[in-house]
Amino acid sequence: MIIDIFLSSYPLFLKATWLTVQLTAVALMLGCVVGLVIAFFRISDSKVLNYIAHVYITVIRGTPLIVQICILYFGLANMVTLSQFWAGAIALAVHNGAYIAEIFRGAIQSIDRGQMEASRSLGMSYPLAMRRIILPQAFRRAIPSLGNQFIIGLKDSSLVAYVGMQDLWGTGLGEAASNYKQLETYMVVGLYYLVLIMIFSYFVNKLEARLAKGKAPTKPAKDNTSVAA
Amino acid sequence: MIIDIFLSSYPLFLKATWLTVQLTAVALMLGCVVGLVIAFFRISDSKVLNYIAHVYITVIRGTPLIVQICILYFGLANMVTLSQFWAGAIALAVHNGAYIAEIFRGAIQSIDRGQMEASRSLGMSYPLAMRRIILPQAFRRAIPSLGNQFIIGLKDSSLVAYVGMQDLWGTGLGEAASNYKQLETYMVVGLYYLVLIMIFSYFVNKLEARLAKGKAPTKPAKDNTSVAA
Amino acid sequence: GSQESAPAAGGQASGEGGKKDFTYAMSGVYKPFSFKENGQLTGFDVEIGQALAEKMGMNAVPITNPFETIIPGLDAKKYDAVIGSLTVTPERQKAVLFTNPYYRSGSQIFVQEGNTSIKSKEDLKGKKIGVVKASNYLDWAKKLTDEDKITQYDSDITALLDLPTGRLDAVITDQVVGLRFIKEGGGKVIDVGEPLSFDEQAIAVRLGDQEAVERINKALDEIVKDGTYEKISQKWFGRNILQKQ
Amino acid sequence: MIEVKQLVKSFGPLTVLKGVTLTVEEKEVVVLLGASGSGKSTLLRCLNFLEFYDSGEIRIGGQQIDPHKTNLNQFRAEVGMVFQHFNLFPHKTVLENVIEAPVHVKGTNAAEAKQLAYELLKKVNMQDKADVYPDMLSGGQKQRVAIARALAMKPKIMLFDEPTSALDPELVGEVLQVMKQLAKEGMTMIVVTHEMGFAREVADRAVFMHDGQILEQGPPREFFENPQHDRTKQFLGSIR
Amino acid sequence: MIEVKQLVKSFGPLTVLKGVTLTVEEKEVVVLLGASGSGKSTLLRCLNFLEFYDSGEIRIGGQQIDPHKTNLNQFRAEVGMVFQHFNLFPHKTVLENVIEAPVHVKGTNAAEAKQLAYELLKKVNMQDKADVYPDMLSGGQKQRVAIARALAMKPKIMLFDEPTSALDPELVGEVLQVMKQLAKEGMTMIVVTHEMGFAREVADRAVFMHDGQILEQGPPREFFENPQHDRTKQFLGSIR
Ligand SMILES: Nc1ncnc2c1ncn2[C@@H]1O[C@H](COP(=O)(O)OP(=O)(O)OP(=O)(O)O)[C@@H](O)[C@H]1O
Ligand SMILES: Nc1ncnc2c1ncn2[C@@H]1O[C@H](COP(=O)(O)OP(=O)(O)OP(=O)(O)O)[C@@H](O)[C@H]1O
Ligand SMILES: [Mg+2]
Ligand SMILES: [Mg+2]
Repeated sequence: MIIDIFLSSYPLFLKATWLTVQLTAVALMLGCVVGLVIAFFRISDSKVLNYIAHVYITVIRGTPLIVQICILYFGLANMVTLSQFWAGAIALAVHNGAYIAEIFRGAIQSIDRGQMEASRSLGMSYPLAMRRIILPQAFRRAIPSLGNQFIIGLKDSSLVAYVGMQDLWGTGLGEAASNYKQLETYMVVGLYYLVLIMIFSYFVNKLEARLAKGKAPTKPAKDNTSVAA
Repeated sequence: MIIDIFLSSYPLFLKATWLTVQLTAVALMLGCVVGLVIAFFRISDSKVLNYIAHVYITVIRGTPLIVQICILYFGLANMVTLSQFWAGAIALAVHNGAYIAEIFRGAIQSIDRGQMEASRSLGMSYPLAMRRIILPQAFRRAIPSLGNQFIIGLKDSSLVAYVGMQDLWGTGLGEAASNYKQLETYMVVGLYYLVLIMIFSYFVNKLEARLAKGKAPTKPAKDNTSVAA
Repeated sequence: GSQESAPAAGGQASGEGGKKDFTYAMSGVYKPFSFKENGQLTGFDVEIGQALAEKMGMNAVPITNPFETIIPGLDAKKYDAVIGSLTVTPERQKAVLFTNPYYRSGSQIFVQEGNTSIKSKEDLKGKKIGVVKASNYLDWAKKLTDEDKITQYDSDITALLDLPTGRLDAVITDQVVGLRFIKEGGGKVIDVGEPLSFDEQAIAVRLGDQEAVERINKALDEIVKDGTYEKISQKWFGRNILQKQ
Repeated sequence: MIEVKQLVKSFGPLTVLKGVTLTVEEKEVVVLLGASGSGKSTLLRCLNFLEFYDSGEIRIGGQQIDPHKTNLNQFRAEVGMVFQHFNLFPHKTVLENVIEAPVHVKGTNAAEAKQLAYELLKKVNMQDKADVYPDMLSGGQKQRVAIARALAMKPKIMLFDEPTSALDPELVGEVLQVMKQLAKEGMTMIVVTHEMGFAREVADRAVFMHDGQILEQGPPREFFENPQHDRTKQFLGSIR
Repeated sequence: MIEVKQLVKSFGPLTVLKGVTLTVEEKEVVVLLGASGSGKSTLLRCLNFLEFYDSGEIRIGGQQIDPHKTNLNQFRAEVGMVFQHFNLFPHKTVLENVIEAPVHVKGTNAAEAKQLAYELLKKVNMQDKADVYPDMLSGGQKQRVAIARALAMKPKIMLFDEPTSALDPELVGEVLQVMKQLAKEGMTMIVVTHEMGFAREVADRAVFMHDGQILEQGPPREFFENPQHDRTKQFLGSIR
């Protein structure tokens, strides 16, 4: 019975959930850094940086995550000694970075050009204007897409189980192989992910709502003297 | 060397590529059917159907694909005897269906209400109007998102390797495990996916371009006699 | 070091009491040799490793790694050794250094209960066989049926569970693993025919690490001699699995 | 031809039609006037059951229409409707727009439907554009095609909901011209419009709606020259 | 104050400024006129190096500005610019908009910057809205804040690019009022505008651009009453 498995396994799975959360959090934070850098590459005037970003995004978006994870897991090992956690986190960060880059690029480019011009005309340098004027607006605008990508990132983190990590899914696989109850165990694992994601969504929605409220109604009140034609 | 592995393994990998393509094609076709049905559930007036669609979409979008694949792989077996291919295809279809449903729903709802009203006022029944008037327009509008989802579906199909399928990734895992050249073998597999996806993208872009061309310039030429204020 | 998270391997890391870590890998989905019980990695392989570590004056750190990448993981220095029921094969001997065998077991055919068409390995021709990726059972399967009839899994247990679904006609795996599965009611499965072979399972270390082989062999001798091995084996199997049956 | 009795229609808490009674004779052309929000569109939409009314009754040709029993699709086909925003099918050519309903609703065979379509397109002076997609047309051209499309179902009555108010001023005339022609040929018509010229020249009767009710009606000349209610005067003052 | 000599600027194949020479004295108010596309905005944008010119030279206070050598950011800070679409920073309050550049470009300390900001907001009559976000303001209010923001850098010259043309007519006055006040206080200004009243009343000189060149200039009275070129006459005719 699912209930039995749930009750007998929850200390284990709670611990695994914590690992999944940590892993995802670290991976997504790194992913945001990577994404920001790549986004700047893409909007920069340098052809070389542009090209690097283009190739990076094309390759990451053009190959399955599990392949990327396995390549990075073994590829990184040739270069540096990394714990499993960090190998997994970096692989996920590299993957999410490509998607986050596109989100950031879209958000930055959606900010009215006038904002940069006004900043420059006030004597702000390009980096200063980016940091103080463009990025804060872009981040805010990116939040819905970013929230969505974070949910995807959380789910995708399950694949590190296949390089041996004892995250939620890795633990689920191990449990099922010892209790011989595949189906029920997997359903329990699914439930954990579902709850995690629903909690996360709840907070993203709240954040979005608060940001929307922080902003004023789209138009200022105006005296509209109706004109008869 | 990557080249050596590529040359020695390509008969094997071409066969696996073919399986991946078949699997993806079948899964996405089924996924479109599922997606269409669920999209109709979501826009229907029935609270029950609405609710079913909502739960379905929430659960699928709230749990990792690998968990879904494993659950369906063993869960379906309790109900019907399915070959591995079909178990994999159905699992992928169920997953993609939820995403495709949202794409279809968005596309259908983006069609101007006036289209349905005009159709009904001409005596067309709701299903007839859907079929002949709304859906053709919605499909066309859905093509970019659908193309994107198909690419995701192709990449995601790699996960059926973990229920034993000898698709591209399954074959890659097996090869690497016997030649002990993980990194190189995985890179070769990644290349196959990349090429597949680039080919597919090329055709989607072509299709989009053709549909865009098929449409007229957005505005008809009009005599604009400029009026001095 | 805890067994949950693999430390940066290599044995340099100092663990509890200033002792060096002895990090060794297994699939973790190979009951009763390696599996999870209440989250603790346990099983015969785990305890053998612990006994060896003690003799070597090291700190035992068992970790899990998918079976198909267990040898590359060793190469990539993610752990010092594989104590993961690796069968000694000529192919693998090119990739790793094996110690002396630490147990012997058989490769066994399993089928669904009530299956009357498969009585011996000769009946497997053209039948759908499930095995674990990169195992010597895969080599057996390749000999006994057509290549496109073979399904490769990450876990023997998963393969055994896919017997009743009808997707497989037979599974080849370790005798002990299958019998344990049957005993614990994993599914309506039976073993058929004689074992295909008697295999020697050994501990693997990286090529060139001769020193480690000697150190482990010495420790292995010691635990066999002082009865530790006997105790562990009796605990898990009710007999000594180092001896030829 | 059409009898509407005590029609009531609400959207949630908002009662939009508050007991509308109206009779339109065969071949009569009625112009429906009223301020924005007075319920003109809603009345038209009730007349071909794009909205279901809450109470009251509608009779067409003596036959009472019970929306839950009558085959509404067949009935809707007999009432042609022309919308403010044309609502042509953008994925179909002009010709395909016109033959769509005859072929797929009535089951007319394609050749016959096409012949009728060409006749109608000629009537609205759009025969040259039969194979063109709606996107290529001006607003006035679109509206004329929309009229042809409605006529293709051979309706007994035509409803027009502000057919010219989305058009650039210079394109209004060509649409009104087609509508005048139609009236002359004896089509029964109910037209919501603010085109006073059309109302005076073509309509048999002007009906003024206010706040979900018919406040006043009469022959256009009388109605425009001598409105009875203050509301009517005010309204006529504002649109003139 | 500002000397522009033979300024040439192209966008790809399109030469937008074809040798513009213009001198503006200290405290002078120059109104820049010209048809759409004549290069007015481009000239202003070159003047504070939002665009780099191709050839010619620009001197400010006698000093020649070489865009590749001079610290342009510091220089830009001395030339205030007000845009048609205000370009306020929407994520910052009115006060924060005004102190942003003094604090982060000049390094003025916050208290001092705030005090100056309040003074300037008072000057543009926006002191009540210091803690409000731009979204809450009308267009006229936004533009007045934008002027205060530019003034906060204590510029030596102010450039206005059609500061009132995105405003509802009833809001234009309040912005022009602020600009008049500024002119009266002796600010050097170049203003692109179609507000003839402002030009006549406030400007010391009107400059007419046509096709990337200065065609004609002079004191507003003379310029408006007695334009020399046909082009100028035609332009003045069209906007009056
Ligand atoms: N589907 C609907 N749901 C809710 N309210 C509606 C709906 N359709 C119309 N209404 C409301 O009913 C009232 C009457 O609308 P209707 O469109 O009939 O007015 P109208 O006389 O056609 O006005 P207009 O000249 O603006 O077209 C309005 O207040 C409108 O907001
Ligand atoms: N960044 C740019 N890239 C290419 N062309 C440009 C750019 N900026 C301006 N132009 C072109 O330069 C010409 C002059 O533009 P400018 O904005 O200076 O005209 P203007 O006199 O300010 O007109 P308006 O009254 O419409 O603002 C126009 O043809 C415009 O299209
Ligand atoms: Mg209406
Ligand atoms: Mg301009």
